[in-house]
Amino acid sequence: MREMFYSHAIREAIAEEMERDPNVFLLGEDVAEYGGAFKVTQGLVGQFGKGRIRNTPICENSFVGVAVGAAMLGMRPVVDIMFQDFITLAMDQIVNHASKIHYMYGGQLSVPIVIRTPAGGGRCYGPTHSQSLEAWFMHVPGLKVAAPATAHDAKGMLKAAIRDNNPVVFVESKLLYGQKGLVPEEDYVVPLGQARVVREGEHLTLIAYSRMVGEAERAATALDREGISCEVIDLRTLAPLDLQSIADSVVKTGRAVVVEEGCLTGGVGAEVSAQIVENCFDYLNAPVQRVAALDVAVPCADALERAALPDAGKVMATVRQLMQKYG
Amino acid sequence: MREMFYSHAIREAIAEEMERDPNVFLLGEDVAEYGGAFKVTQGLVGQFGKGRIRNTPICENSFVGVAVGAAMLGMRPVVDIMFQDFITLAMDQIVNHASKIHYMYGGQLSVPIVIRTPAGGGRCYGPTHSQSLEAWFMHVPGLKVAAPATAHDAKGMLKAAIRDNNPVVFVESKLLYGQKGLVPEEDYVVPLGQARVVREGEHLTLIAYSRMVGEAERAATALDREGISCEVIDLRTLAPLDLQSIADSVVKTGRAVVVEEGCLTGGVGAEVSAQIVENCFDYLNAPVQRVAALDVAVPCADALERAALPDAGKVMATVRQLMQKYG
Amino acid sequence: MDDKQLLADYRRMLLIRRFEEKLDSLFTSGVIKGTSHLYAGQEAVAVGVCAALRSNDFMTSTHRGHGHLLAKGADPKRVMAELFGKSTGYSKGRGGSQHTACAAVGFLGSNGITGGGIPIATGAALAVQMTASAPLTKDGHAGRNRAHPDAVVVCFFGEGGASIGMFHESLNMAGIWKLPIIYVCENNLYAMSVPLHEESAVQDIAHRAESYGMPGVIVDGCDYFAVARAVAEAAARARAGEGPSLLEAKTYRYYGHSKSDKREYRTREEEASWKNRDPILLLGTKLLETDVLTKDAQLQALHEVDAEVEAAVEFADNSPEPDPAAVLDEVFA
Amino acid sequence: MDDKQLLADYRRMLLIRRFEEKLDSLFTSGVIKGTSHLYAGQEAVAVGVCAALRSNDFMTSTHRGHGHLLAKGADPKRVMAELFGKSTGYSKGRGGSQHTACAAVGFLGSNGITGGGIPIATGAALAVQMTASAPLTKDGHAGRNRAHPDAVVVCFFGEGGASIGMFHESLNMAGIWKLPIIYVCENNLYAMSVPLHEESAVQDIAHRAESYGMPGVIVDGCDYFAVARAVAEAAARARAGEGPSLLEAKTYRYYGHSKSDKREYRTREEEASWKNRDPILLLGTKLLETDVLTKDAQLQALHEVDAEVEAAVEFADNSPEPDPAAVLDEVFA
Ligand SMILES: Cc1ncc(C[n+]2csc(CCOP(=O)(O)OP(=O)(O)O)c2C)c(N)n1
Ligand SMILES: Cc1ncc(C[n+]2csc(CCOP(=O)(O)OP(=O)(O)O)c2C)c(N)n1
Ligand SMILES: [Mg+2]
Ligand SMILES: [Mg+2]
Repeated sequence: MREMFYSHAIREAIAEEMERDPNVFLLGEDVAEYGGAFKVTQGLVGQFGKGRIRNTPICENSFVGVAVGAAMLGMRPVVDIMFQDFITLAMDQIVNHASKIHYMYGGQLSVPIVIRTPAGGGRCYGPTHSQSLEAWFMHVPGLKVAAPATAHDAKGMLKAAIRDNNPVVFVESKLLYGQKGLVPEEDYVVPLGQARVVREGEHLTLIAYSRMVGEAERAATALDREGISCEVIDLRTLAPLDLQSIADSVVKTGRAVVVEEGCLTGGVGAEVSAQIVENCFDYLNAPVQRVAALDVAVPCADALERAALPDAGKVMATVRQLMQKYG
Repeated sequence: MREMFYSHAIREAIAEEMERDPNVFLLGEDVAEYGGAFKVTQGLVGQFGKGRIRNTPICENSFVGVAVGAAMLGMRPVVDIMFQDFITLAMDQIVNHASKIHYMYGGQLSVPIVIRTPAGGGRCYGPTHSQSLEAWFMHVPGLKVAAPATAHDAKGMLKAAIRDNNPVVFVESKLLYGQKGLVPEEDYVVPLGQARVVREGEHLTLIAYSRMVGEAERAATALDREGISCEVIDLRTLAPLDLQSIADSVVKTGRAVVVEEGCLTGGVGAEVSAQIVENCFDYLNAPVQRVAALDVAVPCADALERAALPDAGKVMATVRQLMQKYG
Repeated sequence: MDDKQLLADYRRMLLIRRFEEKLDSLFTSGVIKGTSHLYAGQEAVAVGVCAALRSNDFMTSTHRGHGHLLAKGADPKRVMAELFGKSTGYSKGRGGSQHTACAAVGFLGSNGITGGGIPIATGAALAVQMTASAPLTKDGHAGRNRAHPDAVVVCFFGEGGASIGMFHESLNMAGIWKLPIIYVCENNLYAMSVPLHEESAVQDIAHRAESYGMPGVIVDGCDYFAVARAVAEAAARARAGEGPSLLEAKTYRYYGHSKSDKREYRTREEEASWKNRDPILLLGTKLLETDVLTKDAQLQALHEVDAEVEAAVEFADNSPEPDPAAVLDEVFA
Repeated sequence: MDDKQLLADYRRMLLIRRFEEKLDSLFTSGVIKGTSHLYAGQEAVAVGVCAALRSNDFMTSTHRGHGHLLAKGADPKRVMAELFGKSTGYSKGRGGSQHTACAAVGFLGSNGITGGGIPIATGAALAVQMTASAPLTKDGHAGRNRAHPDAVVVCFFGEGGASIGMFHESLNMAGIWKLPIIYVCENNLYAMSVPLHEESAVQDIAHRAESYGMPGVIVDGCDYFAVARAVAEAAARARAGEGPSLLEAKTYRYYGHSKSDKREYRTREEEASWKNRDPILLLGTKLLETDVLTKDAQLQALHEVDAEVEAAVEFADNSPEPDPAAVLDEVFA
């Protein structure tokens, strides 16, 4: 095992898969010499050249479409959408094309592309550079959605995504890029669709993904001292969702709080909550609760941004209230 | 009261608002002489001329953006997105611009636009012409989302939407266009954000919107004969969501089933279910259930399309199962 | 082009015409559901383009795709079956008219989104180029749709589709990367009901090629030979690594945009004037003049294609409905 | 242009320069958070454009918007406050650098989405045209931002932004509808790190104007007079109902794309060669030569703008943080 930045783990996954499979290539804005806005792909152009580490003009919908077309002929493109906010521009090619082509053309063609895209706030970038929109993609049949929380998973899941024969939206986190974690020496893959129990607990299940896993862990550690024992589950993949792992935990604890960085209404937590209720109703001792961003564009100013986004403190407040009423 | 097609009610709302307010105008593909793909705006060009009933080239993102810009200077554009599937192309202007401008520019500017767009399947149009994507827009702060189920509401809510100072995504239904309903003679408005109790009942609340309200009613009528009394609620507006009306009913019946035409996962039903659980947990006698489209692109062939989409029969099956276990 | 190909192409144009005429009546009589956009009137474009292509070249299409499919060599039976929503259709009944692919002949799909195929074609051309410049050692997923290193890609769209951002974005990339692709704009003067002058401030789409550093050529879309010549040149350019071209074929669709269209936005006179220069008539006359075709052979060709269309209808009619229980099959690859 | 305006504009260019230099140090020292894209080097474009506009004309901007804002007449204090994330900023601290509007001077917003302002500007021009052709009897919502019937709209974007579909889609509509708008492309040779030849197959964006039936003009973006002249012509055209224009100003940004950029994709020599033709230097020299400016007045102007920048920083620094409890205010209008 080595300590490694989340961003470097992603870079290593790309490099290894490009070594392994000549069909894999990267495209997006500033991915070559500049290494992407967050320097995730820095250095790869030296290793693989500009043909395979390909700068594009600014045209999200069409360079995703280019990836789709290339994938239909056997390539395995990894597309970089510089900020997740810009994925709004590519919704047509993702939703009407990438996600549907295999099914709607009768299985004749497939679209093995990965769309890497950093989400989230916390850097005072403001309304068009801070969104977490991944909930949308859960609503699109034919797409997989991955959102790793650690360097280990970032590498292993990205490798799984690149080897997958389906389009995968791969949600990264701007704030996690600079966090370190342990990464195995050897080649490994973290299969898509398997959640991870981060921490065992008795009274309540905290369900999170991406950056919010860390906040949930922090909350759990603090709550432990207050005598509230939280199990923490990292969803890792939003689609397919690992309902089994969620249900196993909720059946045990009888309580669940879902934590996400996106806006509350219509978010990932809504779906998780609905599935918990449908599948674990008889075991629930308390209503499923959600902790999420307020329903507002993520504002720029630090104080406002902190007010809008969820964090460990807000998770703790929700859990305390829940335990008070339903403990 | 007059009997009127849902489509004609929409046309009348547009005509009346254009008469009333010279800032209102219509733009979109084929809206003028052709009257739109579903003939909803037929005849308006004769009354208002091509300046105010304005054909656009095929460029959804930018003609929505044009509406945004015009609205910032005091106009009140009504934009036609011919099929809701094409709204994927306009997500940037809707999400990054229309929905955020008022808030992110400190309240200096506002964007009173209405985006009319027919959703849904049932006409064998296939994967890119049959989607119901409105759940996405609930997840976008600053947007209102309306989805009328009757001619009466289509007219009254569209008038409310046009008078609203915020961007409104106005979801119509291809299959409802040809359905008739009673519409008052006089000027009226149906405020956004108020659900409607379609039918009172005791055992269970069916919550639906747009075309699924009719399916829910049909199911309720049939279930009544089996001794299951369903209350039917038409949400009418998805954002803001009328939680009070939902809660009032669920507190009374203790059971809820949400019905929508969009795909199950990450749909409107997930949010409604989560809110019911959060607010009515102590009154729930059964898990909230959802009836929705299967998680698949809407296929073309009749038999497949019927298999994919929800209908009264599927609602009844879900209700029966629920009542058997939790009756 | 040798006589054999000329005859085959003449027959192919006839086949498309009769196929569409048959479809029109099937829709009108309610036998087929859904919607459809007929290609009749534009046959010289699809067939002229394919006359200059190789069988392993690729193609993307539009909502108006039957002509492109048949020209590229798809089986009319399976195209018809798709329109009937049957399990024997190329898309197993899931796609219908606007969503039919035929990977076996390099046809990467008709497309319900105006302009949606433009970036996809561009990506296919990138795959071809990458394959050519660095022969790949491993097969792609399933290896089924491998690009051939000397292939070209043809990308069809209408003049209406030339308004959408994907046109600009894609041609820009193709121009920068010098991709082996031919963009073919079928300018039939209307996008649904909207006439050219309400879609574009300029009347010739081909001139936009200059914005992307590629040649732009206007051809008479009623003239099979003109189309084939222009495509042959563009294809040679592409195969020689000289990059993309934009072709604009001036043409006309005979039917309404879709089945519900009453064509009130254009005159019967305009229609008649175009029908005077009917592409099949033009080619037939030329072939008769040059003795490639005889009156007898012409009549026989008509009988044959009618029989082929009838056989397609019969095949489609007798094919099984898709199994509703299998509706969730193949959502994932 | 009279001497008074020339002096004012010279001073305005200096103000923008010093404002950006100050910002750079504030970012480097960590006083300001978030990100920012500095306009230094391009001042002759923003100020030259505004020299030819009226105060009630409208403008949309980009991620690189401070120069445009200040040129259009926004208060440096409130721009700075926005950058500090304070409640006295134009956007009340919610928007920051990339999301600042100043409706009072017709500035319809800087924009975090590349190309996002292009359709918005086009829509503003449509509102102007509709107001002109049919004087409206009722006020718009709140009546605050009413279009004046003889206004023009200026739409700024970079050459990188000219690659996105919205460029094509919007110019096409403006061309068809003959809207009173001037599209100003600031071609500074790079989109972030990507050089022009990797963004576009052609080197001049202005030539794309032909695709949309409007004139396309290239100007020296370091030359205040050249910019002002070209804009005056385009504005006259627009006000006369003759429709849109596309202007391309060849220019250069002095700093990196954003604060984290080390400028490894270009050489120090290239930078130096552009700085030789510094727009403020060029204008200053010219004004000195023609006795519009004296050395003393020049020095005084520098002192004044520095004081103004300092006052802006002080204002911003002393302004209150936004109240977190008010985070949900004004989500809806
Ligand atoms: C993105 C999108 N917008 C609108 C439509 C509806 N639509 C289908 S075909 C068409 C007209 C297309 O015109 P053109 O590209 O000229 O092709 P033609 O029909 O003339 O062959 C329109 C507006 C669509 N399918 N996709
Ligand atoms: C849709 C979108 N894609 C990508 C970006 C990231 N981005 C911000 S500025 C920029 C480069 C813009 O270049 P140009 O338009 O030439 O303006 P310049 O920065 O040179 O002034 C990029 C890629 C963005 N903000 N929006
Ligand atoms: Mg056309
Ligand atoms: Mg630039």
